[in-house]
Amino acid sequence: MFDTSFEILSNKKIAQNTWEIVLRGDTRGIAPGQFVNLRLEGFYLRRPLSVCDFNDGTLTLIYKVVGRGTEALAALPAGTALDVLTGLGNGYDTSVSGPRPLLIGGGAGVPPLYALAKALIREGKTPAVILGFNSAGEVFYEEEFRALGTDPTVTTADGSYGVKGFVTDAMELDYTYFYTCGPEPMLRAVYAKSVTSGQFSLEERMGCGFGACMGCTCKTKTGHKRVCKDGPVLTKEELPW
Amino acid sequence: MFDTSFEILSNKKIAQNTWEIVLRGDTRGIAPGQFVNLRLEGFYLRRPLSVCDFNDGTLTLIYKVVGRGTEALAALPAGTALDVLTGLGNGYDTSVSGPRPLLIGGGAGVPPLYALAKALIREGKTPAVILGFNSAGEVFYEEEFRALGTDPTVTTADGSYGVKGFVTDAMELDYTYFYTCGPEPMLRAVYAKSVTSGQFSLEERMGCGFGACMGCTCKTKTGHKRVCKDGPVLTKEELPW
Amino acid sequence: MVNTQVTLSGLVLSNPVIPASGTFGYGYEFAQAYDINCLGSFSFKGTTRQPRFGNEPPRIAETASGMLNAVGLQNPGIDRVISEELPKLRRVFHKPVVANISGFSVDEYAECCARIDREEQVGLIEVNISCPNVHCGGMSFGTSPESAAEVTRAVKAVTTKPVYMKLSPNVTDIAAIAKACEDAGADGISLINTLLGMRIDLKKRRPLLGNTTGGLSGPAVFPVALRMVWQVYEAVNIPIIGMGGVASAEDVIEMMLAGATAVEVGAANLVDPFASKKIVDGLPQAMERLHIENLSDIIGGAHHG
Amino acid sequence: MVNTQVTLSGLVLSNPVIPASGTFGYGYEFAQAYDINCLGSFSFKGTTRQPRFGNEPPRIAETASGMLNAVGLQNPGIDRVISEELPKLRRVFHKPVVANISGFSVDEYAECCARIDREEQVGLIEVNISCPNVHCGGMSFGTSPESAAEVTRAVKAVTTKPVYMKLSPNVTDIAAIAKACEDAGADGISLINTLLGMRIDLKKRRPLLGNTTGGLSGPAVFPVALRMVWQVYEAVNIPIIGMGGVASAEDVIEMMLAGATAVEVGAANLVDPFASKKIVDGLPQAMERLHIENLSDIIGGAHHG
Repeated sequence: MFDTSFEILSNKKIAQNTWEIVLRGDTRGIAPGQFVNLRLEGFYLRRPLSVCDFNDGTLTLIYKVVGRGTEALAALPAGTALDVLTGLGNGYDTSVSGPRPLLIGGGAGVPPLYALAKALIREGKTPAVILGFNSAGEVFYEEEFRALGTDPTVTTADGSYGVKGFVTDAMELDYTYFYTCGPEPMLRAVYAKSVTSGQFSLEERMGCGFGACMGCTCKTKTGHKRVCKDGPVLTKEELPW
Repeated sequence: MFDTSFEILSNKKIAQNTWEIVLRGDTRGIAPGQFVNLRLEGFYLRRPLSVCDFNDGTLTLIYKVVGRGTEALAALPAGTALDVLTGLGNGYDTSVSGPRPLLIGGGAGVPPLYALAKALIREGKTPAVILGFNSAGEVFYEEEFRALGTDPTVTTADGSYGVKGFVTDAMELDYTYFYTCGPEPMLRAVYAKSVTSGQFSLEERMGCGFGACMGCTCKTKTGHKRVCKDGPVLTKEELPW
Repeated sequence: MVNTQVTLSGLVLSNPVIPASGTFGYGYEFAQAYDINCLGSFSFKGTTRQPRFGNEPPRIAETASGMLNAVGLQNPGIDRVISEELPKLRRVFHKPVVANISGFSVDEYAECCARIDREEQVGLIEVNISCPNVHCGGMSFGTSPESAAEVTRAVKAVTTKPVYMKLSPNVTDIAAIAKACEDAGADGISLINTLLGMRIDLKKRRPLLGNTTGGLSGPAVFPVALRMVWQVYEAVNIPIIGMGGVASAEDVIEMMLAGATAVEVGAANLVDPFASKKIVDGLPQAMERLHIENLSDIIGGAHHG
Repeated sequence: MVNTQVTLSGLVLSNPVIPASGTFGYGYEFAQAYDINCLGSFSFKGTTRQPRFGNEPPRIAETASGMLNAVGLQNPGIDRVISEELPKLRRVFHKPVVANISGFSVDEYAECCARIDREEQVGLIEVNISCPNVHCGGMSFGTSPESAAEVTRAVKAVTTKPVYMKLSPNVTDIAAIAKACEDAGADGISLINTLLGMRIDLKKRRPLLGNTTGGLSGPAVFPVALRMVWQVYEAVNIPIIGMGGVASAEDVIEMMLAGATAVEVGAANLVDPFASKKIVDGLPQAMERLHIENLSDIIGGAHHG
């Protein structure tokens, strides 16, 4: 855990209600599947956002504007300094992926899979990617995934873009392992349809984000886990679904 | 009462703990002796500041940095937008001043006398000015008063600048009326020593600043008065001292 | 077109927004800023039998997302309210007003309520048994079910208009006190008054307020107010006027979902004189965003989901 | 050189800053961020006889200048706290710790306190009779003087270390409950626990927390906490640990002026993991600015000014 000051380089809308913010600062100790926790002036609790991309000096996050906090975040101009806790949570374990892992993201669950895809490719693996959205206006990062050399399948619930249906409708693939992030109903559907082991990135309302307050505890087959500290990534074997 | 947005043109230290802020915006309905009420991000109550100077498009305020609120105000850079309620309170009545009014300001009570001096001079009167401070480092606006054509007497309690002593030690003057603003002990001393009628600008912790909450009521010979609405300027005859 | 109308014991309000007693004077200061007839109603400054100066200064202190006040029921007394304030008010406000009455004895409550009940402008009487800033009386009537019921019975015996008892949050069991008021004949419950708080002046090392303690209001108390409205809604079958830290149209909706039929706006008026108007103006848009057609449909809606 | 040392019933603390139970776990997460031995002490996660999962999610909601939590005493149970947590804690924290104990019956309080009393690392026992987030027990013991006294007597009968009763602010008369604890033998009083509050999810039209209500903490409650510390200081002659919304060295000083001998820091740890350390580090400078040489000199200082 590091408490760092980042500077906003850019903060722009990239799809319906969806914003991408690029920050400059110390990115040491950040890993795919982890999250960072932003302090916003005028709001008491921090806002946890999953890591979408990072390199030596920049960090990219993607967020949905869903309430007053994210509205305030979307209004911040470039140059603003942000107090950010980094290095939070257990990220994805890429060592168990096998050669052809499947990455399944839904809506606001897409971003962490981007950093993961980069890491897997760096390790010489060939990830397949399924990105699910409600409708065409919400689709983002298809091109970015393509630029990595993957061939993402995009699904939309209303069929306005790509394959009509849910991510599970596109899961008829040959894969060695899977990684997924998205709303819980989607995660449960992926769980039910999956034929290999895999890793799930969970979401829960958090107090602190670093394991102190027990605000985000969930039940697993191996005991109570704090989504923020023991997760957000849990394995298929741990989930009591 | 107007609710207006002002933009900070400059915000700089002019003496020990003392800052001058110049704002650009709609100054209609602002009069000498009145105050404005500033909203500061992160603070629930507004900060009332007396009007130091104003013209068609700019407003000058002077404030002491005494706590977290004024510290935050002092940190605001030029260009910042401020939500300001203007046109608050009853200002000085210049019609009763006679030809040679005396203006007596102490510390943070000096600023409203500047706009008043300008108004009196515009009316063809010859104000005499006494400005009291604790010590040399706190002295401000002596030159500004001089530039108006007045010849201010500056007193310091420790004698480090000007006349050693309190403003009342410099009150041996021939005057037709007086106007004063400063800490209550000073106002009471002026009251005791004055030989003419005069007007006092009072200070009290305020809730709203526009007469609604009764948070700043004081007792006078003519009933209960709200410092923010019936004041801040009260006449010598009203004060029960 | 959304419908913002609500009804309090037969009194129809065009919208549920009511500036709270003590934050709106007798209306004139605000009438100078905007046409206050856009409001559902407003609750005037707490009135007692005798004129009162209130407490020694300072009476106001700032807190995180809130403020303390220890005004102590400054008011001109019921005689002048009836002879001077109400006629002046009539010129700027043309709807029934909520008359907020305080007292220091059961008799005083009854006498003042009986007198204000006869005034045509008054639509509803709000009986403040919860002022934290006066000694002997005020809040003490609101801290036990028995004394709350006693005041309720005395006032109901001498009035014809709806009587709403305004309760203190500084109690262990707000629902029991509300229930006692209902059983004693109250037409409705108004809550919450302020939470008792204090601040200390670090330099002087003395309490900041002249009265030592004061009443906390502002967004800081909203979650406590909401919880108490929720609890009272579960305990009684009479309407509730909810208040405590309301600052937006969304807050009004949240209060109504918890069980409020109408909502008072307090401290927000003091930091933004246009706050109540902005809330009224913002309601239709907030309702559309939340798919609410008739505002009165959502009263207590969060209890049965 | 200023002196920040204070003494709680014979337990000497190098400074009055104690992270509050439930916001500091058993210390490890913070020990990874900084050396927690800079703290006066810390109060570990409320411990019960049986392991507890706590309440269903969501357990956290945001409010203006504060937060609601409805964790519901999640903890591994007294057996594992003694066998696993305390040995782990010993490696990162070398001072006496405050053991926070909760229960659902007088027997359970007594049994857990008796067992934790025997642990060498424990310097003081904080008996939580005020958790608002558990049903049957918890807060109900803290809402009447009689039951508070009963728990106090039972715990005192089986312990040797200082026993501090942690009180709920959700009561009409906090001073009476504190006095009852003192009369029953308590060595000190710890207050305030959280204020009961709630929020509603406007889109779902249902309470936001899984437990419906939760405990409000953060700067929003500071003025209420300060007032209650003030009142309890006037009522009892035993030391007070003050808490509720403390976020700065100045807040610590304000709490001490109101009557606290030591001060717990709660929610601030959750929004800034370094908050308690920053407060410890900031104390000497704040003391110098306010001309305080010995911090213990100002305890209750605002009462006699």
